[in-house]
This record gives sequence, structure tokens and C-alpha cells, in this order.
Amino acid sequence: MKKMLNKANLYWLLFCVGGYALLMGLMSAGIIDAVNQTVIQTIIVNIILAISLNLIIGITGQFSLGHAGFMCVGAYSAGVMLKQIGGLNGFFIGILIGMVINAVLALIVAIPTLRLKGDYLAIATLGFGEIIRIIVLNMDITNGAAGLVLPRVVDFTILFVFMVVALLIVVNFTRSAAGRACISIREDEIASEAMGINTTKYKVIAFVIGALIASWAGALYAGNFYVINPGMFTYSKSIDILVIVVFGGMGSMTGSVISAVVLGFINSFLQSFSNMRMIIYGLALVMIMVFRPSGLLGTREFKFSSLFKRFTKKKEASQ
Amino acid sequence: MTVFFQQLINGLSLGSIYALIALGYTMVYGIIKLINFAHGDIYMLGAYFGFLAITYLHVGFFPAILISMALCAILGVVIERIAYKPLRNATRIAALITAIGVSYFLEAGTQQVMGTSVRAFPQVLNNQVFNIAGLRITEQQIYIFVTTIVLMLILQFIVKKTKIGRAMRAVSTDSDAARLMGINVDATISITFAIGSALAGAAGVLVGIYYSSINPLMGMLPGIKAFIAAVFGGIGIIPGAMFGGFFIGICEAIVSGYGGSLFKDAVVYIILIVILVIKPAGLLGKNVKEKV
Amino acid sequence: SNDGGGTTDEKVSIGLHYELKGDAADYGNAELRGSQLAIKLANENEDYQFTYEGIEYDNGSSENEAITISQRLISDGVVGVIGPSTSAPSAATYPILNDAQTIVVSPSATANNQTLVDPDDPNSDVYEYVYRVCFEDSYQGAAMAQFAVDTLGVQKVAVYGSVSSDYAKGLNTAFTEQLEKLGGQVVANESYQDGDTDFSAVLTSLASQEFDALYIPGYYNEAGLIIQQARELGIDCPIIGPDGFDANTLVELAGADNLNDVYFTTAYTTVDASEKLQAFIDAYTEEYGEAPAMFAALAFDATNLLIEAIEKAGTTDKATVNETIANMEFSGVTGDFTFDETHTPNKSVLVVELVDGVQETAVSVTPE
Amino acid sequence: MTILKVSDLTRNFGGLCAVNNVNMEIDEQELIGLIGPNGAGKTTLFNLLTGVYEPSSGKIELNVDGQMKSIGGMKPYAVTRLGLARTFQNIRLFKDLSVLDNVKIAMHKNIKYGVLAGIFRLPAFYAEEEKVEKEAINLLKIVRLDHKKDEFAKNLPYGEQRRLEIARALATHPKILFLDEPAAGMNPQETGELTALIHEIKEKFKVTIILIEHDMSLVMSICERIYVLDYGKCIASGSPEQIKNHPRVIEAYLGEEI
Amino acid sequence: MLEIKNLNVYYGVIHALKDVTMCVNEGEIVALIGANGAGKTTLLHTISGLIRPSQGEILFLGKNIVKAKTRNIVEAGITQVPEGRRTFSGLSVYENLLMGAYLRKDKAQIKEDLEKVYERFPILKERSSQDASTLSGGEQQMLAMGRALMAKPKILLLDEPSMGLAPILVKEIFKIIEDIHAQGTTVLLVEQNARMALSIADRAYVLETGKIALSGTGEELSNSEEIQKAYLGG
Ligand SMILES: Nc1ncnc2c1ncn2[C@@H]1O[C@H](COP(=O)(O)OP(=O)(O)OP(=O)(O)O)[C@@H](O)[C@H]1O
Ligand SMILES: Nc1ncnc2c1ncn2[C@@H]1O[C@H](COP(=O)(O)OP(=O)(O)OP(=O)(O)O)[C@@H](O)[C@H]1O
Ligand SMILES: [Mg+2]
Ligand SMILES: [Mg+2]
Repeated sequence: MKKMLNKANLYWLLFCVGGYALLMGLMSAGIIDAVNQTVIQTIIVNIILAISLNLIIGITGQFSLGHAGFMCVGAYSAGVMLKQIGGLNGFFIGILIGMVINAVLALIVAIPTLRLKGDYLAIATLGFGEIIRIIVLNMDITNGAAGLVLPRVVDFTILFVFMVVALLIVVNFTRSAAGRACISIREDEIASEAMGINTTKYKVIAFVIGALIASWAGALYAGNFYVINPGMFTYSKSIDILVIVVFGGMGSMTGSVISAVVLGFINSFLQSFSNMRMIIYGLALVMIMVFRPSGLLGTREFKFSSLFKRFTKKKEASQ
Repeated sequence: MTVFFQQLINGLSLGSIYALIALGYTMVYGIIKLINFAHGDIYMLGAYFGFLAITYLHVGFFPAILISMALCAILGVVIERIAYKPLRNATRIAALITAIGVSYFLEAGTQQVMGTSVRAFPQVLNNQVFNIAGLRITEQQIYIFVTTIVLMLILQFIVKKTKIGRAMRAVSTDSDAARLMGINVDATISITFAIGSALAGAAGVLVGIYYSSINPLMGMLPGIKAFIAAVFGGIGIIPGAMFGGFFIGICEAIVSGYGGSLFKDAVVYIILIVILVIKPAGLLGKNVKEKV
Repeated sequence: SNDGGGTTDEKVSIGLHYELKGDAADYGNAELRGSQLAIKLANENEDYQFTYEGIEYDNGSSENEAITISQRLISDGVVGVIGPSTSAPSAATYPILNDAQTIVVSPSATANNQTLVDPDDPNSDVYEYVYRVCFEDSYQGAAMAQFAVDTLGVQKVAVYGSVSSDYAKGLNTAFTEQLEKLGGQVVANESYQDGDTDFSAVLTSLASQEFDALYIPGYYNEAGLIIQQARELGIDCPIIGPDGFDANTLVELAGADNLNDVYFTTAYTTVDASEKLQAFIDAYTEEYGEAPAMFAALAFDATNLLIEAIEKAGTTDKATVNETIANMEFSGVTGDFTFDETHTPNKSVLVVELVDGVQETAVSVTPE
Repeated sequence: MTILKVSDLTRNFGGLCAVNNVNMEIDEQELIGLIGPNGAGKTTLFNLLTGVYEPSSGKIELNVDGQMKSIGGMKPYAVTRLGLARTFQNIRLFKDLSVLDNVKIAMHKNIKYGVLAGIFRLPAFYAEEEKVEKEAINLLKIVRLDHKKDEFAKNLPYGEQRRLEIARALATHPKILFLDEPAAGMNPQETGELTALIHEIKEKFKVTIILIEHDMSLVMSICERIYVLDYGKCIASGSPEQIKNHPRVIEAYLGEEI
Repeated sequence: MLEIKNLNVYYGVIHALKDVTMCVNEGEIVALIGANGAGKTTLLHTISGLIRPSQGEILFLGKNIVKAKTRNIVEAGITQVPEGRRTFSGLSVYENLLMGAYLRKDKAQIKEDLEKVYERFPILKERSSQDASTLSGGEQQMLAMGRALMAKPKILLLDEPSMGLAPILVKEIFKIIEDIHAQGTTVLLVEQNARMALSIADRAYVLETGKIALSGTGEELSNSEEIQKAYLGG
């Protein structure tokens, strides 16, 4: 128990609770307006997506372009249950169903395709994501291309809690023996196997955890943003998530968080440029990557301790 | 049975288009291992360059295609210098993100400059229809098919048999060692991009003529299909890209020709996955286990 | 200062919330022009008391963006919003604008029950502040079936529609239902994706089947190519479609020669143009150098509807303006109409025939 | 007691027979040298023994708790779990990870908490992690790298990387340790240090060691027995003295004088 | 022929070469020895223009080449056989050899030189159509040397040519180096195998953590006690 309350964990706990209280306060005081509230909601969903993909791509080194498919399953499970049962009950039942479906699907994809490497894996997973979407597009219960129009049942608190839980799971996972195994697969699969690590097993575990968390993101999206349709879950969505991950720094969870925040606000800021928006966004992506090729944080994590170190160093220097 | 063969022809001509785009794509990939997501958009711009040349300069088919190829080559080189070169020592996935940025920029930029609407491509090639044994083949289909094969052969020749092709391959395996041989690595990569992009330009014009319709987002779908075709055939392998393109085209045609149009993409993906599981390096790829 | 024809200095803001980039950009941009023209003309109108200003945003054809843009528009203090063009962003937009009691007039969100809080439940409440000036998919789908059976004498129909849009899906369902009700039959149901350009495989297989008409629920970008390829493959039966056919692009893509025996449902036609319509066409052509198509006309009407209501109410108070709209009799370039209880216009459906690519006749059809 | 037995092992690559009917029998705690010209198939033999390649034919048996168990064609991780560990001819460290993490990863098979315990930070997690850290540092001390535990592996000089690879292999608790050209690229002095280290490891961990090396000063000074491969075939085996004077070995490998 | 003056090279903050001054005269074999990480490869890379020094001069035949591009340096007559061979996989042996003559335009002459290389390394002729990556280590080393010879260098820079080779091949490689030298090519040889290197070198330098620590004739250094202890394991 004592060990759990070490300094770093305490800082993060404070940061989460403090962050929540602060955002809540600013929202109810109206200092964060409706637009920015929506931006924050989008960012939270993107954070969950990004860290779940980061676990697969950044930590385990498996290039997957099918993440939108898992999000799609999560969104539709929650959406259909919201329609059938309604309310938060329906929503949570939907999440559970989504997780079950995704776990099964992830296993079905992972076991044969994770033998593939690099771009071959990317294409196989992309194809898989598209297959999910096409199935959803052709089902009755999902209402086909028209999609589902849904009531908003999710609030900021639910979003925040899911985000924190997702972060905890992913971060704790990466800092355990299993996470180290995944990282070693990314670094050198042959050496990793020679060190006694069942690489297939850990790839599958990472893939399944990623898929499950992605399904939360889908559900939260459905419960928060009024409408879902298959057109939202094409491979371009997978690529959007990939952009967040790479931009933040592959393998860096705090990087993904910061990147989702930065890109979310850049996007929101660009809205006032009306139809120049996408042009500027494209240029911005190029520029950012050219100047920071390994992403905002590289593979490093943002650490309070290093911040303090830097801070105290500066102080010392100034004294 | 006639219908089946007709569908085969339909598929082959659709596949030729995927193949045409995939050729340039796979070549660039083969040399610098970059997934050039903007390749489809260069193809789109190729179509627009051809369109503008025909509409405003009133040129015919061949000048139009040459103009388009030249402009696309320049564009490809410029993009490479600005967006990809600074990332040569970064991870491949970082370069992929810039490629996506370039793609957004080209798409939105073209929407801005040329308008968002579909343009009808001027018909500068006549299109005679041949009926052979009950099968319908158009002159344009033959054009596209033959162009694809010829370009594949030319590319293969350039990469495998010429000095510049050897330099390209040398750069792709070890750029520092290539430098020690006196190879100008930057120039070699630029030439690779120029050739790949010029091919995309040619594809753009041919497709414009074939379907008589172009729009700023026309590169998205074929771009991704070309990527799939390239992977399917064994990425970096030039004939592989062609076969991959043919395969996808024929698959789509047969599936939708026999009532499965709703699921045509799903079927293509399923076959793709199955084949990759059996042959993890693609159809023509050699499954070399890394030597340790 | 008084730079327009308005009589007060008060600038009234109208939100123009469109798909300017992305998949649906073609429709959004056409509508943006229609709206801009309406605002320009209103500001030149001496009789109007207010000066209007359009606040433009691009939702990039994304539902998620549509939400923040709606919120921006609310905080920008608009009286009403015109847009979005397509159904999905619209569905994400309405609850927000409606909650903020901001009027929405949609030019082209045609999905069935789109203006209801729960579109799956026909008995659910209507959004109090949401209107549209286009008719519902089911309405024109049914009308086309009616026309096909009654006028064209069609029994067997092949349907080749888009899978990517709810528009096509709604049309298809309504068309099939009505056709079967009238004793006809859908003998083949095929689909394409928006953005496809090669339709030869499906058309080849259709060419070997027997049917009396080909129904293409979808937009002109693909329909134009389908018609061209179908005609080349020797499918020479009547080709029928929805208002998505209405654009010059259709003629450019299909080729005028191939556009014979082609019929589509619409609310907007240049056949026997009224004075009002002609004035719009002239003004639009002068402004943008090309003739307007349906989307521009619908947006023009939607914008004018809001402006007229504000003028008529004489105030920018949103509740008052809203009440005015609900009871208004509007006369626009896409017809004269009032709103029913679902805030959808009571408009008659016209079926237009194309001869050599030119709109030749327009007859009014009401589904039974 | 025999710990590893190889019978009639063969591996073909296309038309090339890289390992051809090789037989070996190795006792517990022996120190074996494997030499032969470039391309003779030494590394390939290692790859077969450690599961990287599947044998085309032949048998590999490992003594597991007193029983001879066939391990040919097993996955590398499974082989490692049974007690075989290796280093690579071309260094394959986890370059972008810290020295300490490199060792910790290799201790994977002995970690006794599951994925869920890791995610939910159950007490088992903390207890095991502490143990792992301690042992890892101990291992680093043995190869004299403990002062560099937080350095990225790629930033170590070449010789230290080689030592780290050995530490990493030891972390899997091997019964047999395979070293592929551990002294390549080292100068004579460094090679001398390495020789001492290998001795030390053998004594301390009671492991069997099989090493490939072209540096005869190392091979001849520490190996108890030597096998010589040429064109995939085992052309000689025996004590260093016997090998040094074996005419076929001199002809194919050593050259006239040594 | 090659003169290096006060050369300083940094990798970020690492000071890899510190004020290195040395020279190679025409017709010499000069050996450069030193421990791992001493900066030997760095020096060769700097000469070939792959790395830019922060300070110092490199004069080749009297011309400063510090700022020249690699291909101009190659053209001027400096060719390197890089550490670890680095033959081009995916290219056949024949194609690899042609890459060596990349900057040359004299087709007939190239063909003649190709025959000469084949004569020197008969095994390469046997394997001429085989993918270079499938060669054994020793064959790859010969290929790398053959490739460099195809450039017709005035001076050949060799980076640890004996690394990872069987003893019999080590001897052979050194014989070949002497042979190439005998036919008029100047050689700068970087080696870990100090004994062999010193035995064929006219002169030698010892590099220690980026600095030239010692220099002298091959014989002088072989007999120096310091060297004996540190590099010859004696
Ligand atoms: N994966 C592979 N595919 C094809 N050929 C291979 C493969 N691995 C090894 N070979 C070939 O097998 C032969 C033996 O190679 P191996 O690496 O075992 O040699 P080695 O004895 O370790 O030589 P060295 O001392 O140079 O390392 C070589 O000819 C090599 O080219
Ligand atoms: N790209 C690089 N980035 C940072 N440091 C480097 C880089 N390359 C080399 N170094 C460092 O510079 C120093 C000199 O390295 P160099 O490779 O020149 O040594 P060397 O004498 O050739 O060693 P070896 O005998 O191992 O080949 C070493 O400390 C090395 O770690
Ligand atoms: Mg070996
Ligand atoms: Mg070196």
C-alpha cells in the first residue's frame, strides 16, 4: 500500500483530481464556454482513442490502421442499446456488449494477422476495419448509412472518469512486466523472442486491450455527440487517430494526451478560418512534423519529477 | 459465360487504373520506404493539369499527358524536398504523417482553387467500341491496359537495368554507402519521386479521359486502393503492383457483377487478408526471414 | 452608416453553416452561394428594415465539427442558421441550436423525420426551432414510383443506388414501398459508393436482365456517369431519379445525347420559369457566372425565408421570429409552401423530363 | 551428464545446405568452441539450436530435469524458457531502452505476476518488481555495467554492448549460454578482459557455454572442446591441441602457421 | 598526399576527434589503430565528407576538401571500404562492382577493370549474379574491396577489413592489401588487429579517445612497450 502512494503516483492523483475540479469549476462559472466544452469533450474521446492505439503502435510496434473499426463497434453497441433500452443503463449495457464483441473480434483479427509485419499488417488491419464498417452499413439494427440519432446521455464527469481509467490501465500495463515485453517486441522482435517472450501472446494482449479501450471511446462518442453513422468510421478515422499518436510521440502516453489537446485546439482555432481551414491544417501537420520529427515528446514521458528538477535547477542557477 | 468474360474485361480495365497508380506508388516505396499517402492526390492533380492543358491550351491527348507528367514530376520533387527530405532520418511513420498533411493540403487546396464540383473531362480520344465474340471492348480500355503494361515494363527496365536504377536500389539499401560510391543521394531520390509522380500524372489524365469525370477528392479512394494493390503484390515489387491492381479490379467487378455490390470491398479485403496470411510478403514478395 | 437598403443600423447576423470542404463540399459550396446571394439582395432591398450579415463556417462534412460550429454561431449571436447541407451534420446540429432557441432553416436535409427529436419515432416532438425547405426523401421517392407506374407504365424496375448516403436509402425504401403498393416490382437492387467512377460491372449484369426502368437514387456526380455508362452498354429503358439529378454536372458527365428518356423528381425547375425564378436565375448567373442548380435555389429560399420572417416580425427576437416562420406562407423559387406540423414544407413534387439534356416538361405528381 | 544432444541436424536454404548432418553431444558445464570459415554454418547452427530456424531434418534434444526432450522446431521463446540463451553475431540489444530495462526484459519468464496484477497494481506486482530490480542490478555488477544502468543501450561503446548482451542472456537463467562471436571488433586487450569474464560467468552460474569465435587466442585459451564446421559439415572435434594440429582444420580455417 | 590538420569533430556534445593532425604520403600504407570508440571510423567518415568537422583542414593533393561533397571527394580519388562491408543487398555482385565505378564514364576501361577485379577475387566472378546479401562474411569483404577498386582510387581507406573473418581469410585480406599497394595505390588502414596492421604498415598512428596518442613507423610501434601492452595483448 505504501508503495502505491509514492511521490509520482501522488502527483498524478493530485493532477487528476485537481484537473477535474478546475475544469468543472471553469465550466460551471462559464469561463469555458459551450464551444470549448465541446472541444474538451472531443479531446477526451481522442485521448482515449490515441492512448489505446499508442499501446498497439507506439508500445508494441504493431502498425494497425483498423482502429476505427473497434471504435465503430463500441459506438454502435452503445448506440443501439441507447435506442433499445435508453438512458445511462442502456449506455453502460452497450459498453459491456461492445467490449465483448470487440474482444472476440480483436482475437479473430489478431491471431492470424499479427504475424504480418509493417505495412502488410497495416493493410490487413485497415481491411479488417473496413469490413466491420461495411457490415454495420448493411445491418438493419444499425440503420445503415443513415446511422443513429441519439440523445446525449454522457456528461463531462463520465468522460473524465473513463479517460482517467483508460490512462491508468494503459500506463500501468506498459510499466509492468507485460508492458516491458511489448516494448521489447517493438524494439527487436527476434531478440525479444530469444529472451523467452512469447511475442504472439503479448501482441495479442496489447491488441485486445487497445480494442477494448477503443470501444469505450466509440461508446462515449455515441453518448455525447448525438449522431453516429458508418461514414465516421472509415480508415480516415484510423488515420486521424494515428496522427495524434505520432504527433505526440510514439510510445509516449503523456505525449498522446498533449497531442490530442494541442490538435484539438488547433482544429477549433482554425474553424474561424472557414474554408481555408483544411489547407492550413494540412500545412500545419507538415510543418510540425518537419520541425519535430519524433513527435512532441518522442518516446519520453512527461514526468513531474523532471519538471521539478528543471525548476529547481533553474532556481539554483539563478541564485 | 459471356457475361463472366465481360466482367473480366470490366475488371481488367478498372484494375489497370489501380495498377497505373500503384506502379508509381510502389516504386517510390521500394526506394525510400515511404508510404506516400499523397500519391493519390498527385494523380488527382495530374488529371487537373491535363484538364487545364486541354481546356485552356487546346492541346491534344499526347501533349496533355506530357504536360501533366512534367508538372507532376516537378510537384513530386517539390513535395519531396519540402515535406519528406527533412524527415529522412526520422521514423517512417513520421514521414507518413507529413504525407497525410500534404494530402490534406493538396485536396483542400484544389477544392479551393478549382472549386469543389466535379468537372467533365474533355474527350480528346475517340472511343470506338469493338465487339469481339459478344464481348465489348472499347478503344480507351485497350489504351489504358496497354499503357499499364508498357509503363510497368519501362519502370522495371529503369529500376533493374539502368545505371540510375542501380543507384536507386543502392540508395534504398544503404544511403551512406551509396554516398561513398559517389552517388548523389538527394538527386537520386528526387528522380525517383519525379518518375513516380509523372506516372501518377499520366494515370490522372488517362482516368480523366476514361471516366470523363474529375474532382478534387478523386485521388482518395484509388490512392488507398493503390496502396492495397502494392501491398498485395509485394510492396516495392513493380510487377507485383500491377498484378495487385488487376486483382483488385477483377475482384470488384466479379463480386459486384454477381449481385454482391454491397459487399464488394469487404470481399476484396477478406481475400486480401487471407492471401496475406498465407503469403505474408505479398503475392510476388519473397518471404525472407531476417538473417540473424 | 447605411451601406445597404436597410433602414436601421442594426446588423442582423445569420449563420451559414455549410460543408465547404470534404465529401459533401460540392453541395455546401453551392448552397453557400445561394445564401450569399439572398443576403446581398436583401441588403439591396429598400423595403427591408434590417441589414444582414452572413457568418460563414466550414464544418468540413464532419458531424463533430458541426457541433462546435453550432455553438460558435450561438455565441456569435445569430438569429438563425442556414445549413448544414447534409443529414448527418444536421442531426448533430439541431439539438444544440434548438436548445439555444436559435432558428435553423435547412436547405437540403431531406432525411425522413429529420426535424423530429427522435427520427425513429414518428410520434416524437418536433424541434421547435428547426425547419427545412426541401421535401422528405420518402415523399419524393413515393412520388417517383407513382409517376413511373402511372405515366411511364412501368412494372419492373431495377434500382441502382448509393450505399454511402441516407438520402439514397430513404428514397429507395419509399420508392420500393410505393411501387409494390401499386403492383410493380423491384427486380434488381444494386448499390455503389459515393466517389465510385466505374459502374460497368453492375451495369453489365443489369444489361442482361429485364426491367422497364432504372431508378438511381443518388446525386448527379455518380448518376451522370451511371447514365453515360448504362446508355453505352445499351440500357435504353427510361432512367428515373431524385432531385439529386438536378445539376449541370449531370449533363456534362452523361453527355446530352445520353439524356433522353430521363426523368427526375424535384421542387425546382427552370421549365416555365416564373418571373421570380427568372430573376433569381439572372441574378445568380450574373454574380457567379454560371446557372444555379437545385442546391443553390434551396439555400436561396431558406435564407430568404428567414430574412422575410425577420422583416415580417420586425424584430430580431428569436421566439417571435420563430412563431412567424411556423405560420408563414412563403413563396420562393422552389415553389410556394407552408410548413406542416413537422416543419417540413407542403410542396408539390414535380417530375421533370430531360430531352437531350434539357429540361423539357415538368408535371406535378402527388403520391397516393 | 549430457545436457544437449544434436543428431544428424540438417538445414537447407533453397539449394544451399548450410548445416549438413551435424552431430554433437555436450555435457553439463562444458565450455565448447565452435569455429569454421565464414559461411560455414556456425550461426545457422546456433539459430537451429535456439529455435530461430526450424531444422530441415535431424534432432535436437535437451536435458530437462533428467529427461531428454526434443526441442527441434520449437519457438525461440519456448526454447529459452527451457534454459537456452544466446547473444547475436550482430548485436541485437533493445537499443532505445535503458541498460537496466534490457536486463529486466530478459527476466520475463521468471516473473510471477500476471497481466491483471500489473494493470491493477496488486501487491504481487510490487513484491516481484523489487526482486527483479535487485537481480538485474546484480547481473549488471557482474559485467561491470551497474554504473551505466540508466544509459540508453545504444550509447554504450561496442565492448560494453557485448557485455550487456551477455548479461541479458544470463538474466533468462540459462542452462546453456550461446555466444556468437563475442570478441568480434575488440582489440587484444579487450578480448583478454572478455576471456576473464566468460570464465567468471561459467564458475558463478554453473552454465554450459558454447561460443563461436574467430579470435583463436580466445578460443584456444578457454575452450575445453572445439567443434569445427566447414560447408555445413562437422570436419573435426576435440581438444584445442588436437584442433590446432588437425590438417583439415589448418587447410580450411587456420592457415599454415598459428 | 593526404594531410589532416587540427581536425575537430563533434556528435552533439560528444567531442569525437580532438585536434587530429596526421598525413599520408603517396605510395604509403599508413595504419591507424586504437580501441573501440577511439574515433577511427569517425575520422574516415570525415575524410569522405559524410561527417562535417567543426574545425580543421583536410588537404588532398594540396586542395582543401573539408567542404566538398562526398561525390566530389570520390571523384578526386579517395575511396572508402566502410566498416562492416556495407555491400548493397538486392544488387548482384556484378551490380555492386559497377556501383563502384558509378562516377566513371570510360566504359571500355571500366570493363577492363572489372576483369582485373575478377582476376584478383576469382570467387566474385563465380558469384557474379548472386545477391550480395547472401554472400558469406569473407566474400562480402572481398566484394567491398573490389567495389572500391572499381573507382580507381588514388588512396584507399580501409575500415577494419579483417573484422569477423576467419584467420585464413585475415591473412588473405592482408595479402591483398599489400598487393593493391604494390600496384600503386596509397592505403590508409584502420584496424583492431594491430599486430597484422603494423606488420604491413610503413607508418602508423595510434588514436586514443579522439586524440593522436602516438605515431611512428610500423616497426617502431610494434616494438613499443606501450603498444604491446595496450593493443597487442602482450
Ligand atoms: N536466412 C537465410 N537464407 C538464405 N541463406 C542463408 C540464411 N541464413 C544463412 N544463410 C547462408 O547459410 C550459410 C551459412 O551462414 P552462417 O551465417 O551460418 O555462417 P557462419 O558460419 O556464421 O559465418 P560467419 O563466420 O561469417 O558468421 C551462408 O552461406 C549464408 O549465406
Ligand atoms: N552517430 C553518432 N552519434 C553520436 N555519437 C557517435 C556517433 N557515431 C560515433 N559516435 C561516438 O563517437 C566516438 C567515436 O566512434 P567511432 O565509431 O569513430 O569509433 P571507432 O574508433 O571507429 O570504434 P570501433 O573500433 O568500435 O569501430 C564513440 O564514442 C562513439 O560512441
Ligand atoms: Mg556467423
Ligand atoms: Mg569503427
